[in-house]
Amino acid sequence: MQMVNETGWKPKIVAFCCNWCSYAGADLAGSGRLSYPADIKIIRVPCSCRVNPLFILRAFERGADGVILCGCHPGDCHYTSGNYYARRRMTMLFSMLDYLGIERGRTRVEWVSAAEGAKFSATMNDFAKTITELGENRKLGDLRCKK
Amino acid sequence: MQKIGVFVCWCGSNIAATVDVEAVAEAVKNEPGVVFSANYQYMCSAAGQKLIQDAIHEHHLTGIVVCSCSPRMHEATFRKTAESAGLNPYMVEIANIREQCSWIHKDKEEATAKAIVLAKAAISKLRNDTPLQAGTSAVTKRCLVIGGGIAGIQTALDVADAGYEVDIVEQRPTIGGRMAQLDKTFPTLDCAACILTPKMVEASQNEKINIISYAKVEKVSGFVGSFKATIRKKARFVDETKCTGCSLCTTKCPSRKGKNEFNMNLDNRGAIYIPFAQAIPNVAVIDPEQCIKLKTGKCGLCEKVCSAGAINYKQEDELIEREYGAIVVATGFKPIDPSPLNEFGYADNADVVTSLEFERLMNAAGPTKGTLLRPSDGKHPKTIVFIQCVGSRCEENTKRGKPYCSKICCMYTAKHAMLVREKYPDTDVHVFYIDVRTPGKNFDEFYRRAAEQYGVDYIKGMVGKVAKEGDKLMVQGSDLINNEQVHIAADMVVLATAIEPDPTARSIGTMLTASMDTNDFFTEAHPKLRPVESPTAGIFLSGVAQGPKDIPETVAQAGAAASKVIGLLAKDHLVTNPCVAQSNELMCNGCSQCEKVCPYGAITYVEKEVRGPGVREVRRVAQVNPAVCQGCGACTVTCPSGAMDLKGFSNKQILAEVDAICRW
Amino acid sequence: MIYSYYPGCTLKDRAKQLDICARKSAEALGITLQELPNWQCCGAVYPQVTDEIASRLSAVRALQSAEGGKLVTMCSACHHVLKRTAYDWNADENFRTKAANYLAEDGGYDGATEVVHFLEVLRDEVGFDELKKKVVNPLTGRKIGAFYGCMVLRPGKVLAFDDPENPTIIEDFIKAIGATPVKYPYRNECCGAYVALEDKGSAEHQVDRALNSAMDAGCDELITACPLCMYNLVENATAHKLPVKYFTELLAEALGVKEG
Amino acid sequence: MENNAKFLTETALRISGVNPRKCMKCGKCSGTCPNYDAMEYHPHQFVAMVEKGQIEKLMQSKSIYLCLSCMACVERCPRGVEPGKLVEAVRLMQIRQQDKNHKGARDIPEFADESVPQQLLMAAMRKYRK
Repeated sequence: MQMVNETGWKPKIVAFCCNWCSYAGADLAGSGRLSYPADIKIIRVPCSCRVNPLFILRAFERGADGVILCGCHPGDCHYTSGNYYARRRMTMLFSMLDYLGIERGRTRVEWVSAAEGAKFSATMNDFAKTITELGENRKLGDLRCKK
Repeated sequence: MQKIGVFVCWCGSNIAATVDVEAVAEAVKNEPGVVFSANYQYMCSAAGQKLIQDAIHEHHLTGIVVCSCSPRMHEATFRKTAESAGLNPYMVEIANIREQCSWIHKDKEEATAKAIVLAKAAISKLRNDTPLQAGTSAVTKRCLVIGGGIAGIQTALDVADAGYEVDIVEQRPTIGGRMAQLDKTFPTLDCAACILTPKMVEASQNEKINIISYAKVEKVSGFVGSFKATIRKKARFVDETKCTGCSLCTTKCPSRKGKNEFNMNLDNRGAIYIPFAQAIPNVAVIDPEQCIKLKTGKCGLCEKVCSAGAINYKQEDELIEREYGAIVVATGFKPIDPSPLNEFGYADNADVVTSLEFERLMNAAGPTKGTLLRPSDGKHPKTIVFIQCVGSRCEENTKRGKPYCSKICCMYTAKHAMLVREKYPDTDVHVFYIDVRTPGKNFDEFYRRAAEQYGVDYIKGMVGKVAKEGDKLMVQGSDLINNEQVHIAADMVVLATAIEPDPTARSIGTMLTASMDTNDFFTEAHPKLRPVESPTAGIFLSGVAQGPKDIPETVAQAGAAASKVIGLLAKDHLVTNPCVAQSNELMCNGCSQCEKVCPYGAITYVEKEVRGPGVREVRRVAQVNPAVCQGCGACTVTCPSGAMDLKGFSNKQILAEVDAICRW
Repeated sequence: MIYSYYPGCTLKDRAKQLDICARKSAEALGITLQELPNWQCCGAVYPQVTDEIASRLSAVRALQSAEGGKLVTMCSACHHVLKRTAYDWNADENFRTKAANYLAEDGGYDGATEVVHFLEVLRDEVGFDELKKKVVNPLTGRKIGAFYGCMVLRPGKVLAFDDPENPTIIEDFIKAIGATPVKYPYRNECCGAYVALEDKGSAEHQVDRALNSAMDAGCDELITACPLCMYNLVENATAHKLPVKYFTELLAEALGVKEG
Repeated sequence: MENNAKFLTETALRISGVNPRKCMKCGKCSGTCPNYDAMEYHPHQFVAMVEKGQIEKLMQSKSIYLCLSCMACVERCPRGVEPGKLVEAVRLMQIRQQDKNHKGARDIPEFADESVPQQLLMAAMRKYRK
């Protein structure tokens, strides 16, 4: 299954997943054979609070159409409070990105526990659908990087 | 330039059925740095690992990428493989092409394309990997137990049993804690002192256990394996080595105004006292607030009667500094003060008592010598009303009480009711309850026995008002089953008050950087899988400090905490996770932001000479203690100057992955 | 000290003593109570539902008229209505918006008026220790019980008058005027309130219980701040009778400014 | 729940601001109510019955005029449910209907004598009619 719009364009989506909850949730989605689009590629980070806003800016600069950050549920962070930091940072960043013309729908924070394989898959399907509907991201892209 | 080998696993048909593994191996062959690529049926098998090791030797590889299952499955395996072939184990990256690819996609072309991208991302990350060395730190083989109740005693006994030294620091003059104040224990009704005091004696006689009573932990620094604690042992004005515990002084002391804390202030004690007959250490202590000699300089009677010459009015606080490998928090609880809930009349009536006060009134060593007499006039109560859930299960963030269930009240109320009915069959006993919660071995049977065999009147409802009228307490409450309001003329009212963490818990938590919940209970590292450890390495939790518990649960947890301590102290060195934060001193501007976000207190600031191109000055810079850092990375993002980075997940590594995935 | 003063209807008629003695005592204590011009009835009961806007308007007008200063009340019911309305104005945006629309023509209200009961003035502004010094005729030996009733205490979060389950302000007042306060458990319970109009039996039940409780504890007399409590305690007592006075009457007596 | 009951429930919840789901069914409101014996439905039943949509029974009951509005149940509820507000809401829902005043100004003179304070009359008017 892949998301394709009428012109045959396929989105590029980066998912940052914390090692303890969401990455394990993705593994669980895999072992449960709960599919989601191949356009989503996961980057493993120790904690959602490791995700520097710069990483997300870089992704858009290099041609990503959507970025999603997944962490442990509030209160469940392996490092006690990392997801709270992430949540606050992303709130700031996303409003700035919105100001820069990158639609709110292109960025998202989700809490997925290690037990929520189904939620991981559903979240990714939904996010991919949103990005496909939004179409190609033309803002922030660095043309020099284009092949 | 690195020499990278890429190994694509088939995982039988798990990967190979959906991903063209040969195409993947082929596609990455020309990636910068890649000098070797191969595919094999089972990379994790002995043969597969040998294939990797041979390639490392043959092609002088500096790093490997394994395209296989989740790193959560076999990263450790392949790191060991690499290490045995002489490669740094942290020069291994895994591309997860099973859980994240072959298992969730059906179209082979699409899955193969994705697998190639994942492999390339891993290669890009590996190009930025640097060899990491896991550090080691020494372990001091001594344990500190804060709190000498049943939880602390049990943990200490179990740790000492394994051969390690344990210090118990207890704030009161004796160990024993709350359990020592109890009369009988549910559901077996054995006497608390009979089962506790032998344990106290055992602790005092154990060579490995050192009891530091009448003391508090004042400061803690260091980290797992090597904590340093400062303990203030308060002056008790009695030489512990000389006092024989004969208690002659306590009977002669003319001051009688001090409230007897052990009896919940229901009677008075002398200024020099031994909390109770089985106290450990069995040594007297002088309360400086009450002592006539210490306050006025006159008296000195205790010194005169002490044949051992143990009294020392000039004794001063003593500071003890000691190192520990592990710290156990066993700070216990206290009942809340029900005065603010004065619809129950506690503040105005001596005969409205808390359950712990009731324990003392029933106890043979209590103020009434075990005969149940009410405090106001010393008469036998003929009607007793018990009220459950006083200050428990209240709306959060209100003054009404605690939001949690205190867990032990249903059972001890059943116990009290049963004991009263057994000793004084002519006494009527009513219990107002919201729910009776009895999940525990033989607990519900116990409660039913109270109702069925002992005729305790259980009323489903709550009391709204307790008012003194003559020498009676008029109890007005609801009986929801009968749908009526009941009015009971009682002689005594017993409040099953909520329990809360000991007031010292919060400051101890702060001192240890151990996290606590909003109710000041210590938080466990994982609510299910690591229930006796604090998220802060080297700190362990025992007993009610972590949450309400009865005695069997407390003892079980105390033992579990001990086994974790033993597991730690059994090691000579701790291998530390090398994926920790590191500060670039040249870039650090000394702003302290990272220090504030670190949940472990791993970052400190030092004045240091910084040398670099064109720089040579003494500056305030951040320093990460790699033994304490857990590698979450919160500091790396907070750092405004980009000085802080996380080894193994560095900015460069993650950006390389982003670039590889997003390549136009 | 100058305060705006809201006496309320009952104090102009059935509870004149509550008002007169308050004014005289205030004068003796160097407090000026400036009666609000053209005040209207507070509404007597506070409507406990969110969509009753109009019935709270006269209270808002009183707050508006006090122009952001401290507004002193004497009657428990008026205090209750004004205090809760002032709280709503600041806490409930829906109420504020709608009420502001009604008041638009009479000028706005900025939410700054602070409603204080005269007892709070005595405790927090004058101070009971200072009050004690000004007593010329201490009521030594008199055993007096406080009847708080409901209105000044509950809900404690909004009224913030005293501990709703264990209030001490009137007892401290009684001490300050030289008498002996007697605590009894029913001092913060209901007098029967307006239900007396329809169900006299119910009011009698409440009053008898309260008086029984007070006498059992050893009270010789009671004081209150509420004309409705006064009415019920006096008119609906069947089993026992106790003299009941307004607190300001005893205050005036102690300060030596009471007529006759 | 039939439509009318549903509408009534929603109205009661909206105007009272009470959330009956917070109730843990301890019965402290009814344990504290000073006028319990006079009432057909008791404070805890108001909470339970509103939650179950049985408001019409409450509206027909004399109990809504017997609540003293003393707020003891509001103050003492451990869960912050505030049953007294619900009684007030149901009473208002009843008297706000056409011709449903419980008592009118006409009923007053026979009661009022010179001892009755204005406060009481005013309060009764507010409680008994719209």
